[in-house]
Amino acid sequence: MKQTALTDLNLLARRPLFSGRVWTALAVAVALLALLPLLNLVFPPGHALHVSAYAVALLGKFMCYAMAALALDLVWGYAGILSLGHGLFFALGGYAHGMYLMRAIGRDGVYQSDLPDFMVFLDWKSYPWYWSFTEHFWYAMLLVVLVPGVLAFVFGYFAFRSRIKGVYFSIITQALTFAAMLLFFRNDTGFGGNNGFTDFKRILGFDITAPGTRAALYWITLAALAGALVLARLVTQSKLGRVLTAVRDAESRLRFIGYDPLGFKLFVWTLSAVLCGIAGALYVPQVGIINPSEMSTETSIEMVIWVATGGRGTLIGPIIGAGAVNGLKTWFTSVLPEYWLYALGLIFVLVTLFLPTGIVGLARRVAARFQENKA
Amino acid sequence: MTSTHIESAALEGGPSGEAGYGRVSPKGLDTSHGAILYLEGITVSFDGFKALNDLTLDIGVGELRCIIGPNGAGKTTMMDVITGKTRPTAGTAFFGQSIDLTTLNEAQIAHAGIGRKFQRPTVFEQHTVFENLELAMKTDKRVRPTLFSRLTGEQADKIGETLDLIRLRSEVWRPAGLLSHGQKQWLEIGMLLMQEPQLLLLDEPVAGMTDAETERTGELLNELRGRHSLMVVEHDMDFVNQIAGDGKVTVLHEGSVLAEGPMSKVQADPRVIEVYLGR
Amino acid sequence: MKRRLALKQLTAVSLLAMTGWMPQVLAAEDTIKIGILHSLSGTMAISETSLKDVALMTIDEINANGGVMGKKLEAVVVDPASNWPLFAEKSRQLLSQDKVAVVFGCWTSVSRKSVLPVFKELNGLLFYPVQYEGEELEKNVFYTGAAPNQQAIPAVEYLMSEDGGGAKRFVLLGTDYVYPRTTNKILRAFLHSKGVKDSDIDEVYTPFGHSDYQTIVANIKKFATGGKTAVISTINGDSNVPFYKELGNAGLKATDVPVVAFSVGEEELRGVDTKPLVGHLAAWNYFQSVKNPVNEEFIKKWKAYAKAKNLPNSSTVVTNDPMEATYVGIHMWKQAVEQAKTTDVDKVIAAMGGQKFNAPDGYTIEMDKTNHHLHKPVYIGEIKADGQFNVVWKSKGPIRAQPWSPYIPGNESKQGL
Amino acid sequence: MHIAAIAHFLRRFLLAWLLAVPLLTAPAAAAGVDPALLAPLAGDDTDAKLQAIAALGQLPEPAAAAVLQALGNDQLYATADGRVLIGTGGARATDPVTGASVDLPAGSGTVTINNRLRRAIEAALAGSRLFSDKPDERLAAARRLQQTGDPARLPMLEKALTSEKNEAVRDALLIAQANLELKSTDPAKRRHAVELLGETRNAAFRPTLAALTQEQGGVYAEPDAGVREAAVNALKQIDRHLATIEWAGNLFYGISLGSVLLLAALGLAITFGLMGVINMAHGELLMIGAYVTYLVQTLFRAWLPGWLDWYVVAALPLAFAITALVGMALERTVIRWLYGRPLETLLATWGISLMLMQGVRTLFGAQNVEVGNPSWMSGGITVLGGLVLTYNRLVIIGFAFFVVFLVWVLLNHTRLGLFVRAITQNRRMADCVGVPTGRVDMLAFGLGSGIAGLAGVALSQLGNVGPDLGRGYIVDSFMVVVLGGVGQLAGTVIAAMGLGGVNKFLEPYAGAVMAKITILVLIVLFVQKRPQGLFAPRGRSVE
Repeated sequence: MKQTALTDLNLLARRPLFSGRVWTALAVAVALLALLPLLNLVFPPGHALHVSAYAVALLGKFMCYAMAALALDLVWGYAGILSLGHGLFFALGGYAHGMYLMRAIGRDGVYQSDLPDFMVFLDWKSYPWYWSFTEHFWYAMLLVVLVPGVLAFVFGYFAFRSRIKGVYFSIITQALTFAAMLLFFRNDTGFGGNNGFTDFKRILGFDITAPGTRAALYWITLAALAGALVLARLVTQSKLGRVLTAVRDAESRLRFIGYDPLGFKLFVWTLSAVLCGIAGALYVPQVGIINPSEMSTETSIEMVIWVATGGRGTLIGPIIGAGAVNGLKTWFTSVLPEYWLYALGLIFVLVTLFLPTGIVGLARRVAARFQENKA
Repeated sequence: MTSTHIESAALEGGPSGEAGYGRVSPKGLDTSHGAILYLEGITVSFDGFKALNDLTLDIGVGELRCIIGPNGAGKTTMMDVITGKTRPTAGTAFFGQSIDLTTLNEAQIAHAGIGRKFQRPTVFEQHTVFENLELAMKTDKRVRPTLFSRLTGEQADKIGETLDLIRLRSEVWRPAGLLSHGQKQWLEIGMLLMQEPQLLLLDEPVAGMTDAETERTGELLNELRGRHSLMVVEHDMDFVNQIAGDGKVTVLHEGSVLAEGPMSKVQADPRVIEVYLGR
Repeated sequence: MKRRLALKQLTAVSLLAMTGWMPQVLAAEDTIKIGILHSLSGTMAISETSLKDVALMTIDEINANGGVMGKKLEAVVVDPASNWPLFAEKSRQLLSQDKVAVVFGCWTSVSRKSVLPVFKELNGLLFYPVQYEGEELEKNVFYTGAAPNQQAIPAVEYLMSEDGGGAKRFVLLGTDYVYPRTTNKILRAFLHSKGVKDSDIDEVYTPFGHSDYQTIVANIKKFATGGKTAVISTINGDSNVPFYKELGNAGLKATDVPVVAFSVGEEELRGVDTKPLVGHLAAWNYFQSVKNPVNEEFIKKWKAYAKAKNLPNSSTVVTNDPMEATYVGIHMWKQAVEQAKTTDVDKVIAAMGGQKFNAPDGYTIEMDKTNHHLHKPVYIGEIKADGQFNVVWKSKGPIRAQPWSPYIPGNESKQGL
Repeated sequence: MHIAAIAHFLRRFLLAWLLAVPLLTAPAAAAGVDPALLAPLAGDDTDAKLQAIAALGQLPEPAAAAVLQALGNDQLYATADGRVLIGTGGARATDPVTGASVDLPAGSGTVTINNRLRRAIEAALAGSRLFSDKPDERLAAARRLQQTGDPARLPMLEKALTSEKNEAVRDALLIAQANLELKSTDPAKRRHAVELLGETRNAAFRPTLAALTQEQGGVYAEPDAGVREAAVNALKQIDRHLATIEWAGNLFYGISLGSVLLLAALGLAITFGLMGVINMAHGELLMIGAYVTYLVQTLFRAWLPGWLDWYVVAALPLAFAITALVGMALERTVIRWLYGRPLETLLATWGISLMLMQGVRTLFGAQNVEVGNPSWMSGGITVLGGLVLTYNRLVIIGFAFFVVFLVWVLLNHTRLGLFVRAITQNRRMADCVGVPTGRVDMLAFGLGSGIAGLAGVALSQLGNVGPDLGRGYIVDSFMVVVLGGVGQLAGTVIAAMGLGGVNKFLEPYAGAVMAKITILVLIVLFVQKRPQGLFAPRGRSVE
């Protein structure tokens, strides 16, 4: 009898990636989202089922934010590493893609030069070395993954090796990001200074403002987001995921049972940075501009707030949080432009005080209440 | 049977440095001289204050050694040194004949075969009892293998055995945070056993336990005696009497060994009485 | 299981939040919507807030006089929060959701650049009221601020003149972004053409929000020992206060080293203790101190409006160049619409060229027929102790804008515009 | 009602004071000035004005000087009929011709001047002031004359030298004379002049001296070789001195920047360093302090114009009190629920900072508000003949260290400090031994905030007072605290000074932007080496 007991122990230990219900929920959500651009393309404006291009563009943007939030949740929610520097990875991904988009403008710029306009007015005669090959889309995509990844790996390796934890880590990530922002603000750095990259014309030959291209970008973003969610879930459900939460809860204990946290932290930190970079890369063509303000302290902190609002350590939460917070922001800035900061600020305070587990946590509590009432 | 352990340790340790950050794989533990741990002339000083002062001590294979001593005698610091949390200012610490503990980090030492239980029970409160044991289980603990690891049948069996040993089978799916104090203590011991260490360091294993629990823990340790070498730091004299039997007891005082020998002899030692029992 | 459901509901709800609640300011039939796209929060709020208010004032004024083509104007105010992507998003919202006929907004070059693609894509109409670096000419934009040749170059000419102190050496001091960069590039070329050697030009840039000017002021002093020196400042609004404070306290008087600024107007001086600044200069196309009935009327209206709406510090409000440019822009748009008898963007753009308006700057200024820029007079003023400007030089009548500066290589072909 | 009574008195006092002004200034213009000289001033021809000013400068009458002064202060009025009057406040004026006090006729406006005229006026006034009976006025005049290259002034200088007794003024005059004698025909005189100018080591003479060494196609600007040689030496002297000045300058700038950072970070060193609250609203507390200063200044302008110079001093306690209250309010309502969850405090305080900023925008407008330096904080002293140490920065350096001392005393020599340190080390234990943690937390947070308020007062004397004043300092403040080592007062001081110094010594070479970037990167690297900051507490850490 003991034997059987043990095997079912083993069976019980294996958990599905998502429960059937969640799978369906996700499927429905994805389908709904995927439908919107179609509604926009198929039905004429004014039609009851028409969805405005504005709404689609907005959602596309939010999904990029959601992906960044998801990435942040991996490190913060699971490994307990709070990064105030994810804006940097986001922006780097964006810039990497932006370099390609700038090259794709070709001679359609103001000065009909092969160089981007900002280089022309700096009197540069040729591309600096770090721009080489960026005319190739595949290479740009490579950079999108490598630049944030490598930076994160190197930075993370040293930071984690010297066991920088908690607040200290947060603050040096902030320092790093701030430094990067100043660097990119310099015109001499060669990334367009404060103006950054903008006025893109085409991507892979397609007109970047064409509704079709927009829809395509939107779908790619949606796919990437869904993919990222599944990937993140896979990681967090694995034994490695449990090690990460152990790092979060009792790192020193983990050492004494023979794990070296360095590698695990580094893995999830780099993974997160890469996801964030991809989000940034998807963001740029849809928004049409990337500039150093994406690296500002504010941006990175806002990302943290999306995660907190949605519920850290839940993966789905950050996605909801990013949508909710940005939705509110968009809404407030139009309906109460003078006072929206009060509203937003208040929400942040209330969330931290009364929803430590975020929207998802709230939902779970509510659901639990229901069940009790039923029982 | 120790040897089989060593074999498996060698196998599962894997080639060092493969994951990019050097992990030692013990080439079998050389305990030819019959001792598993040598501390020699260990000194640790924090800004002048000597927490350990020229401490010399060794523990035999399969021995159960009790360490007693008043607060601030340096018991915990000694464990910190052995487990690589604190680097000694001077002195050498060897695990077996060959492994120099002062050069390894916590994870490497744990991997080499030393398990430690803390004064305050520290388990992963968010994880279930099962997960706690699973995490502690002796296996390749580098990143990639961990990412792709699936639980095998015999691993599950091993967890099951430990569950029975520490009497937590009924709690197997509960988050460790919800366990009682005593249960946590046992879970932590259970985690040590999952590591299959050759040397266990137990820091006040019965602190805050009910008499029944203490009783049970004593039995548990006695079962372990011989299978593993144990070093138990304890205040509770009755408990020490219960487990020490005629084994050696070491009295620490102000960072160095004050007396050593069977409990009866130690208790008779006037200096010991003065600094410790005399209170 | 309930929990899962709740999750699903949440997803749905947040979807709603994103799509459903988009602001739908229901358009009453008899109104024309006007978008106002100025930052009311964030770093640029300092400068842009007052433009929002002037625009609202102007709209009230027009409505009071019967609106446009018998329709009332309805302002749609949004806050892009000094966040460039948000600028793009908001302009898209204004054009495609709120269906505004025209947008008045932006201050920084980057905000303009970020919205341009949107305006081109949706064929919207933007009025940009701030002096800028030029090197741009978009069909969908009308520039009611100064191009470099309507501000920077006359100022430098003045500094070199005997009245201006006959400066021989120049410190080009600016915040590191596109407007100062381009302006200084143009000025350097211009100075060369006047025979000034590179050794007599010192170009210095500071980061945004730079607040410690000790070293820079010291360097200016050092540089000034090399001969009669003037500073040409394109420092961005917020850094001016620490700069001038340092300058004043370091004892660099306008009589020794005059500073001419292109981004410092009455509004900025409200935030500075002007006593040490007396005699330093600014070049604009309008000063509150310009004497003419239209301007007095304009100032009166503004003060009254500020009091009526009791804006903060309504007692001390001032007018400045971008505010005037906003005012002029809205009125010219109104005229164009009435001439075109429609708010259709293309027709209005066609009608804009050649519009004339009797502006507070004391001239009946004209929108150029081809280049979307205003012909503007240039004034150079010295700061007075009361924070107003004492006009010490003015151009002979309005000057035509050269968005493509002839001093930038490659623009030769564009001089026709 | 007390207030009202005081206010009433003050208003009357102020009124009387205003009435007195004309009476004081009227005698300034006694005997008449030739109207023919004044006429051009009313006109538009700049050159004519310049001549008139020069001529007036030569006149001995005080009335002439009075006219020039009035012209310099925008107090000179031109009537419609082309007469010139000296405005004396209100609608009254004195006629420089008759010296009579008259009403300002309608349609008369101030005579506008530009920098060129201003220069001329100063020079002209200098001429007459050379013979003033106040030595400091004479000295100033002599210094002013050192800058003119107009040989016509030589005779006047010689005249002044014959009568001058005061040593300082004499030297100044000699230098002015030397400067003009460079154009003398006698090489010996020129040489002596050059050497004299070299002695001054004053950079102002560099151009003139450099001009002497100029050489074009074998033809030297200065024919005499000896003089040239002397000029070269003089230039060497000056340059060597300039180098010293630059070095000293960087040092001073570094210290003063450091003291600013220190002030900004000190409050945080308590709230973050000791209490572990990541207070993102810290910057906004600075801002509130600055706005309090602004309010106090406004009040003084309205009620105590006589004491305006001391408004800053009055602002200090008020700023401290108000920000401290705000801080305590925050602590009680929000932060106290978040102890032990530092990262959550970050989010909440961020929200708070948003609200505070917008609050200020609603109350005071988005624009900056004007906060002036009191006279004793304006200008600066010149040391080493060239380096200006501005008073406001000097004061702030002193103030910074005063505040540090204050905090040190509070933390190490008061019960509160004892409690705070106890809680920092072990909250639970402190609680057990009966430390009223709740109250102490509130007070400590209040203290931190109050200090931020004090810093705000100081910052208002250097830069913007606007809604986002705080944002500029928040990152730097955290850098300082982290670098210094959490909970280490000494560390904070050294970190601040270090950052300031490094920054300022880098800036001349790297430029402002790169300097800042380098600093940040250095910090990141440093924290790798010393994760606990400069002064990390060591020992058996509790895990």
